[in-house]
Amino acid sequence: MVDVIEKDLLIVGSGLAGLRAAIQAAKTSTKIKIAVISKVQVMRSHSVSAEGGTAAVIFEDEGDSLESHAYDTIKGSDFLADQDVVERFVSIMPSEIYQLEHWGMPWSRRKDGRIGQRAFGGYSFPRASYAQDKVGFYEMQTLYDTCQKFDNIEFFNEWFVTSIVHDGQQFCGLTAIEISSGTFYTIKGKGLIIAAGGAGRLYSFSTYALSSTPDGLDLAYRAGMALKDMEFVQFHPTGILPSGILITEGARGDGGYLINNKGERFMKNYAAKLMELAPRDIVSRSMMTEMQEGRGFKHETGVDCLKIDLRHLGDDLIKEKLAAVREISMKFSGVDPSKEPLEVRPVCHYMMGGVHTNIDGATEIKGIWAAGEVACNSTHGSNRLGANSTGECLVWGKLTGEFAAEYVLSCKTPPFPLYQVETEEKRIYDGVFRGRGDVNPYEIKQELTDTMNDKAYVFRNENDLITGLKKIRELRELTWKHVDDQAKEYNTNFTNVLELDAMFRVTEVLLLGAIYRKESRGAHARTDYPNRDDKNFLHHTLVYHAKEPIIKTHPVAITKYKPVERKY
Amino acid sequence: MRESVVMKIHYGTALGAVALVAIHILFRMTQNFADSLEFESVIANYEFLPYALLLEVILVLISIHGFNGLRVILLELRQGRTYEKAVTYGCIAAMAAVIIYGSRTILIAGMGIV
Amino acid sequence: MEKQTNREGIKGWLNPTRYGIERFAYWLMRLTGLGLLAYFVAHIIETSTIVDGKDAWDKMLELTQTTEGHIILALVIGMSVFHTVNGIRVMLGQGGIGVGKPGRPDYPYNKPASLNNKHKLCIYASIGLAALAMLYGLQVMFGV
Amino acid sequence: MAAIAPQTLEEKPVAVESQSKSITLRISKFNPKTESNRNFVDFTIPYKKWTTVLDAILVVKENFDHSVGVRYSCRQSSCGSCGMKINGKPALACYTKISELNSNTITVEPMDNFPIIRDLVVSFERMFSAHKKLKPYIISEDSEITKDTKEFLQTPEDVEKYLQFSNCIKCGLCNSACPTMATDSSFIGPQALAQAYRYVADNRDKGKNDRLKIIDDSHGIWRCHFAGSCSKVCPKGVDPAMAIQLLRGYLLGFRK
Ligand SMILES: Cc1cc2nc3c(=O)[nH]c(=O)nc-3n(C[C@H](O)[C@H](O)[C@H](O)COP(=O)(O)OP(=O)(O)OC[C@H]3O[C@@H](n4cnc5c(N)ncnc54)[C@H](O)[C@@H]3O)c2cc1C
Ligand code: HEM
Ligand code: SF4
Ligand code: F3S
Ligand code: FES
Repeated sequence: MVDVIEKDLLIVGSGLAGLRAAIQAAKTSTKIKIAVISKVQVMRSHSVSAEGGTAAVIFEDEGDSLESHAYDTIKGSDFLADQDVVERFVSIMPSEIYQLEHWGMPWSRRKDGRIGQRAFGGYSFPRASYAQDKVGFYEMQTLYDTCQKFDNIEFFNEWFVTSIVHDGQQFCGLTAIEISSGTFYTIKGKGLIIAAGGAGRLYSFSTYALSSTPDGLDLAYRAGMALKDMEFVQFHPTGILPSGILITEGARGDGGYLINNKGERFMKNYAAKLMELAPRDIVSRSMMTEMQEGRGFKHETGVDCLKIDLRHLGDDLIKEKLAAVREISMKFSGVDPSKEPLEVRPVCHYMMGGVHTNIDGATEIKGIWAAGEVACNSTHGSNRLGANSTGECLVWGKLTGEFAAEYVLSCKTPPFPLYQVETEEKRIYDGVFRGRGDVNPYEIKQELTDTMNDKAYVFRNENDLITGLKKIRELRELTWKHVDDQAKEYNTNFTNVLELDAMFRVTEVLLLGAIYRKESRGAHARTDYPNRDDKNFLHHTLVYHAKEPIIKTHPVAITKYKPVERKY
Repeated sequence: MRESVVMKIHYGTALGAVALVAIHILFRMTQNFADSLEFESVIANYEFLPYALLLEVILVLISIHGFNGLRVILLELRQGRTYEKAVTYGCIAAMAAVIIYGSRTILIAGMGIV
Repeated sequence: MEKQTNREGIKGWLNPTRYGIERFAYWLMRLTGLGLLAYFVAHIIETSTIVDGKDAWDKMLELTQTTEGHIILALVIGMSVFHTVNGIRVMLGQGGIGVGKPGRPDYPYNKPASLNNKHKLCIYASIGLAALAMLYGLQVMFGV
Repeated sequence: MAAIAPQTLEEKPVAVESQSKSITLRISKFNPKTESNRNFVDFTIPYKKWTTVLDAILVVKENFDHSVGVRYSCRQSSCGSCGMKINGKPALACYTKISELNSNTITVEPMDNFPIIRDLVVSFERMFSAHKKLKPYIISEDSEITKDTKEFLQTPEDVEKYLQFSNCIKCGLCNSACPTMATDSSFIGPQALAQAYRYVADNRDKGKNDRLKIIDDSHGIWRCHFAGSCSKVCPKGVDPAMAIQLLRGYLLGFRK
């Protein structure tokens, strides 16, 4: 017997997208019962690590415009963004900034009391609204605290969702493990919003929280939804060594320099106009090139790196606007940024791809929406601009929250396909929990993420990608499916192995997409196909789950901006 | 009673006590220590009305303050409706008992009955 | 039960110095408060013997005016001085006075404004004054 | 799990000066559902100057004992997951470097004053519900925006009045250090009280009286005795002790 819970709207994930959706749904109707289910506690989601800013046009009186935000985003995306989606995005953003503000967000302020904005990569106007350099954290706090207003939002903290139940057309519920007790539950619901975040822990050098594994993506994938554009992984130029913790782009936005071992600001050779503030794909590639051509430094651990120099900004500005950068570098690397440059290198930072949705955030299954980093509604195309992702979480959190709430109020529930719960129970308990084997799953995970680092990083080529794919499949064949810890209570060994299970499927999708896309576009840089190929690849890739994953394509929506060559 | 009122009383009695105990001690210091404890001088003190009144006020203030302090500590030590009720009423009772017992001394000694 | 809730319980009182002087002051404040209360009750009982006449009073004096009695009295003096001086500090602090001004904390965050030198100084002063008062009291009681 | 930075194909790691320093890590193990006693298990862990206590625990979890119960997420002191007692004092494991501890033995235990779920993992239910009880959100008629809403102007000075308290990551270290929490199961606790002040100090908020009413309770703000331990252990400089006293200033009439 499986314990059953019944709610109206289920939201998987309590990051920015999940919380924003919960509030909007709760506002839409106090009658619906909302469950926010997350494998971490509230305020522990990866979103709290977002640092630099949230982009929105709020200074139209000072020369900014929605048009400019839209074009910057589309150009940044290397023209793979759906332009109708981007237009909607930029037009809703300003009100989201004000809404957060009215809910208590501690935006940093200008002297005149208006919300402060800083420069960010790829923008033609400094439009990243900021709150020191802990934007994501403060946004999370504002949303979480605002959720406390609503009695119809219930948090299921530390519940690990294992599968989505639907009857082929329409959503019916979820299965999940309450981690603290180890109990397996069926959660019935009418509507679902997947807001399970990114999956940057596919790489071992990563800015992401350790909980950012692809199980959210995998939920949708296994349930038959397509993963879109997964080959596009953003590498942020400045991950600090040795931990990989992010040094925000705000550090360059506020005037920091990138330097090579000759002491040069080498970006002048790659993006003469925007210099350090070129989009991330370009800066990261430039950095890799500098290092490969021998102009890098060696970090103590033996890896190559470059430096970001903030000394000229002065201690005061650093303390005021880059408090977290200062804390991170002093604490985790022992360097005071006002005294010494920081050693950094490109680091896995964002997944442009995700669960395929339309402009409303709806997936291919009725009653299921996806929002936030886990979703791919194609705001970012092949390369996201900094400060656009928190915004995307807010806008589609809000939209899906509203759509889902309205749907839930009027929809009819189909009969619950109970057999799926039994199948799922078998899959995770007989297939994983009670499995036998002697391979250490954590070693396998390390090998898998190292392989991704090696074979599918900033620069890619067919050979590496295929070797990588082989390696991943080999690892999967090893008898890793077993869990040493047989306790019920707080068994994270179990959930870690479930996460690893998801990693195999999602890395496969990622690599297949990367092999398929024989061009260089945005963050996907193939040394064997160095140019963008609009004739053959100006479309999205979709991958569906099957014994052999199925690749399909999906057109890019173009409204008025014709693809041109990107120059910065 | 709202807790803020109780605690304002707690602080108020403390402040009152500071002032009055200071006077009490100053009085004692007008004599040398051993002499001050002589039966006659003590009785004389009690019979001096303003001083007896002072003692009475100190007695009340400190009892309130001290037993409320005890209540606070006990309240923080364990919780539960009955326990907390018992603590509150227990402390009030103890406070009353000490005040009554102390007042008896002041009254009897002050009246010169001894 | 305690094991389930994992509360530190009274054990927390046993180790007063690990969180700095402010915690130590909290601990002393409690102990002196309780000590004073105990003394106060005893004192009421003690003085009540006067009601029973001179003999009873003298007998009580005989019992209490001993070396131990004087040491206890000295302790009481110390306790009341500490409790009073620190009590005034605590009252001001709890009213929000002298606890610092909110402001941006800079890493490393090891100097919270509320645990400032004014308060630390006050605590040291209360302890110092208590010690002095005790010495003075001892001198009065034992001195020539 | 000090992430290993990736190598590009041409690069070969240079021999890293071998720092073969190691410590003994003592992990408290206890599953209250199935065991009656806590016991410690010792592991010898090599470390580098940047190795954090969380790194060390994860080395154990990944290589020696998969069953270690430990909560973590961001590994950069922003999410508040990894609070535990390290060598007797509450601290964030990801924010404590082994090299800072100056000790050959590092003992990690679950935080005091929170019920143990397993090993180092404790339950936060009470803290979260105390937080909710104090209405930690802007209370004001126009907190929901309309089409024409522009920003509510706030000067940098206005922000400064509450920003510090906004840094709370809900790690619970303060609650585990507070002496009242140690005995009083109903005390609201420094975390929630500080957040009540955070909203009271925000000039967008009008809920001061609501919140003052809630905290003026026999297990409310008065059970704080300004012991300061909360501020001492707070990893984010929130200074709950200050927030609480300032808040109490309103109740005592020292502040308006
Ligand atoms: C270091 C860093 C800095 C960044 N800075 C910026 C910035 O300055 N500006 C910007 O715009 N963007 C920034 N980003 C990107 C942005 O932070 C993220 O894209 C965004 O926070 C994602 O939010 P989310 O709500 O989609 O997901 P997350 O916050 O990742 O939340 C995912 C949620 O899903 C839950 N979950 C996942 N799987 C399961 C499961 N199986 N069962 C139950 N629950 C599950 C998790 O527990 C979690 O609650 C940054 C990213 C990083 C890594
Ligand atoms: C005359 C000066 C005194 C002052 C200024 C004073 C002040 C205070 C203050 C401010 C507190 C509250 C402490 C807190 O909330 O943490 C307190 C507590 C207490 N006081 Fe006094 N007090 C005085 C005298 C006394 C006396 C004479 C007694 C004994 C009868 C006493 C017994 C207590 C007790 C038992 C407590 C509770 C302890 C605690 O909460 O820490 N006090 N005092
Ligand atoms: S106030 Fe500080 S110690 Fe307490 S929960 Fe918040 S961040 Fe943690
Ligand atoms: S430690 Fe506790 S007693 Fe008050 S000042 Fe902090 S809440
Ligand atoms: S893991 Fe997030 S605070 Fe330590």
